[in-house]
Amino acid sequence: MKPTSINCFQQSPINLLTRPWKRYRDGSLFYGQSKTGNRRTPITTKQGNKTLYKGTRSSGVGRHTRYGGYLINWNRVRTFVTPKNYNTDLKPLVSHNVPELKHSFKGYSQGSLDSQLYFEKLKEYIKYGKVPTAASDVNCHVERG
Amino acid sequence: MLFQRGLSTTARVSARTKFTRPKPKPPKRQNVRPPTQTTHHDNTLRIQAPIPPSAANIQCPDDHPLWQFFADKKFMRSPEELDVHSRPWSVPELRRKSFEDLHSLWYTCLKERNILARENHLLRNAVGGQQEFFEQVAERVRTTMWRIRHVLSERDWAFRNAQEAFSVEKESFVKDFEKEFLELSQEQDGEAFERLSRFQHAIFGINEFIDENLVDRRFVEGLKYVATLKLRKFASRDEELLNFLAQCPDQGILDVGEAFVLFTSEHKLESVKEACDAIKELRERGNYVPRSEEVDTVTQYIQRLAQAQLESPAL
Amino acid sequence: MPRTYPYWRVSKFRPATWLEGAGYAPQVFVFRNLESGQVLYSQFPNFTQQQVDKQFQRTDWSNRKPAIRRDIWRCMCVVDMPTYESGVKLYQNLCRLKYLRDVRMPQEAQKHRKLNEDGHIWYSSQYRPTYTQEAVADLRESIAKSGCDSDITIHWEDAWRMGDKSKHWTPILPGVQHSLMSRVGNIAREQSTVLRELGDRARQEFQRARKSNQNQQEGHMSL
Amino acid sequence: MSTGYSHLTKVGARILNRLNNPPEHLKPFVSKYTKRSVPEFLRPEIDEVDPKDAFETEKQWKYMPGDRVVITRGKQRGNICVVKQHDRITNGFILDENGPTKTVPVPKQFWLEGQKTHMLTVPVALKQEDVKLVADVDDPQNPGHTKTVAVRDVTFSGSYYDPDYKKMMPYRQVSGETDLVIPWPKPEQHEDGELATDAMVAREQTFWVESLAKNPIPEAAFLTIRNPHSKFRRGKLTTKDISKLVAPPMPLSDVKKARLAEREQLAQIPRPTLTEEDKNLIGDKIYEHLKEYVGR
Repeated sequence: MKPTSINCFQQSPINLLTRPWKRYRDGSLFYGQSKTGNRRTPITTKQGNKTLYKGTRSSGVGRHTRYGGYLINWNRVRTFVTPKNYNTDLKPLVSHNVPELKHSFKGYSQGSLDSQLYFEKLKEYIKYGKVPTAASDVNCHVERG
Repeated sequence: MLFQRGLSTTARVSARTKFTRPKPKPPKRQNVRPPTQTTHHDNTLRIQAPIPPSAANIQCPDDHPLWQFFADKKFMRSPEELDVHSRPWSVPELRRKSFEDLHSLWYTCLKERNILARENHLLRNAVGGQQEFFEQVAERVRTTMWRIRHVLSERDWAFRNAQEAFSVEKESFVKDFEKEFLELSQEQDGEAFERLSRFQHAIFGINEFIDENLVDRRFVEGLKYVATLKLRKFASRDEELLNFLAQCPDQGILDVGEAFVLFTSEHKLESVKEACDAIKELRERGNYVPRSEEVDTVTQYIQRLAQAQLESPAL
Repeated sequence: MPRTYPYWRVSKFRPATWLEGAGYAPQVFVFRNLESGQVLYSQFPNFTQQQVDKQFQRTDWSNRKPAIRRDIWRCMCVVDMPTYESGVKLYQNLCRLKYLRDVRMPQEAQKHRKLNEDGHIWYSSQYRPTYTQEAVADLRESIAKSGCDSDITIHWEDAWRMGDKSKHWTPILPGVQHSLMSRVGNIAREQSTVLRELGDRARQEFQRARKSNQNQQEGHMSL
Repeated sequence: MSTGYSHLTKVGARILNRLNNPPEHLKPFVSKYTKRSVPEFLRPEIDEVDPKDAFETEKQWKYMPGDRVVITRGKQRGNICVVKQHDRITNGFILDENGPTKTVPVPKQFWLEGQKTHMLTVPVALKQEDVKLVADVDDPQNPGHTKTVAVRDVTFSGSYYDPDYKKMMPYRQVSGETDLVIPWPKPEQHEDGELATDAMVAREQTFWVESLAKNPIPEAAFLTIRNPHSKFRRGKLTTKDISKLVAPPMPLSDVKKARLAEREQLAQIPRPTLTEEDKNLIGDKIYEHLKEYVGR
């Protein structure tokens, strides 16, 4: 054991603030557990030098031709379809001041997938048309599914 | 022979020396072509310092598409500006939204996650922070996204289950509707026919907009059924129609041509009567559509009807 | 008159008369490499391996001879000159300056460059921004020294790259017009169309200018 | 400093997970080491809990922010404080200024605004066992007045919709006295956030079950709704697949046919049944044999 190693086991405010063996290269103090990090993890696609090709175990979006070209198969290219009538009023989250709606499926053994429930809803629709249910009220917190 | 072979002395003898007379200068050529290349680079060129690009030349428009990756056109939001209280959409709330709404919502979520991912990346790499507040918001947005997919999948399964079970339930379902439909009085005709239109769309897929329809076996069945139902509805109010209904085989319309005439007539007593007269005429002439040609015939009818509507949109 | 020429016809230096006869406009094209930032001058809206060989004579690890892949080259600017002779001269000037930088006076060129901590030209990955910036400076220098200052238009791909106009351009070359290439469709695949349109327009303008010149001269003669 | 793209990938997550979840016998050592290496201003006073043991529901927490509690252990024993917030890492309660605090040195880069010295006083979280709920209950001795009591423990039963919390909450009762219900404190109110959908829009109904003939979802959307190559869908065989995979029964060879025919013939031969006479005969025979054997 080195004579300075005893510092590891001493706990004093000054000691905690200045731990000379734990510094970044630019001199600023380090407060983590390990400065080098874990070096035994597999490398990612972003690491390594230019010869590293890790791939994603997926084939590309087309095929190579004999003459060094590449033919793109547009069916395999990722496309994002824009909605036809973009409703911009809907935002990604809901206000926490609105109670979280719950559906109860009492009497329907298969829950939301129950066919009797489906017929029930269909009958209601045929009879009344597009009439909003109770949950259109903001304070409603539970309704039939 | 001498010159063909050549001798060792020939070259020496024929070589011109300073004592031989020089050849006369060739005459000056008259048809000299002027040079085509006349320019030359300047000799005063000096190496200059490079000119750095200047961002002042560019004006970024406010509607630049890349602004969609920024929130409020900020480099990065501070944790106080982030939305920490809101919760993800719950599944029951999403169940009440149409496909288009869900699609829009999914797209909005995707855009928001792009913004958050950009900010998170900058936090890790440009600022050097290890906090997770952007990730936490992104995780909640992701929750909304998987729930949207869950709801759509669930909607599809529910539809399939119901479709499977409907073969058993069909008779009672249709009978219930029939009873309610026929019970409605004359004053409630408007509502009754609205119900009928929803019903035919729900069960037989007959759309009110003519050109959106896809004609198949079920459509043809629906046509016949709806025509019969219409006839029965009005037969209770008129002797003549009652007689006509009684004459029909099996108390209903079985020929698709007749059904189409009745189906397209207006929801009024006179129109139905006219339609019945037309049907009688058809019968007298012996016009019947064989069962094997029903689908094709109806497709032609629909196409003709759509064409007529296109040509006279005002009517 | 054919608009595009086979590879071998545009692979060597062409004088003014040839360019005029072949239907080109009095233009000089500057291409930049997207990967390395290197720049290539050309008399034609395209370029060939021969031009690369000629303009990159001293290559090393920091100034590699670039590949002529079409996807990594983008037209940086097009210079419209008043006459074919001045166009050819501008091209010669540009090539000469490149030669000076690379072969004759590399030390002097190095003086102006931004270096990294190891004393090499500053780079990020393979990109060295100084090459493009030098090309802009060279363009200005060669136009200034070529002695013709009016009726010159530079079509820039990006307003950003020309640098501060009031500081670097107007004091030295007040007669030069600057304009922007159309941004729409200016991608690797469509670029040739954009350049061809520019060329067509320049040629028509040149012909119009010459016609009016001739008319004027005839007027003088008749007077 | 920079992490590159490592926050986007799951590479190495398994190994990191192993580091974060050491085996049972190494846990004391690891926690000791962690404690020692974390500077004091970052270190919680009470032990961190496993994420799977972290409290989630109100029933587990028992006391919500806004509740008054009395401290039952330590120097501040007897102080009545208000719960300020839950400490999710340690399952502890952070109390107001009457609660326990500690003064720790903080390096300059972590200083708050207006801080002048390295030493900073921070509140310390308390365990659930070390606090008791304080409530105002009706005083049976002077009716019409209330008295403040500390509750030994609380139990829960039933549930009701709480408009303040906007959800179903259990009734909180004094342990042993089920009719003494202590109401939950009012939570802090916040404005709607930036990403929050408007309440009316969120609750607007735009979908109705409309048809049994047409699928409500367009065909092209299914590739993104479900993964057709999902590993949970893989390996499930339909009857059609099975019929393709199973070999058809082979035709029988002549020998086998003959054997089967013979077996059938044999099966058709009537089996003799034992009559009484036969049984007697057998009985006699055995008796004779035994007699001979036993007699010898």
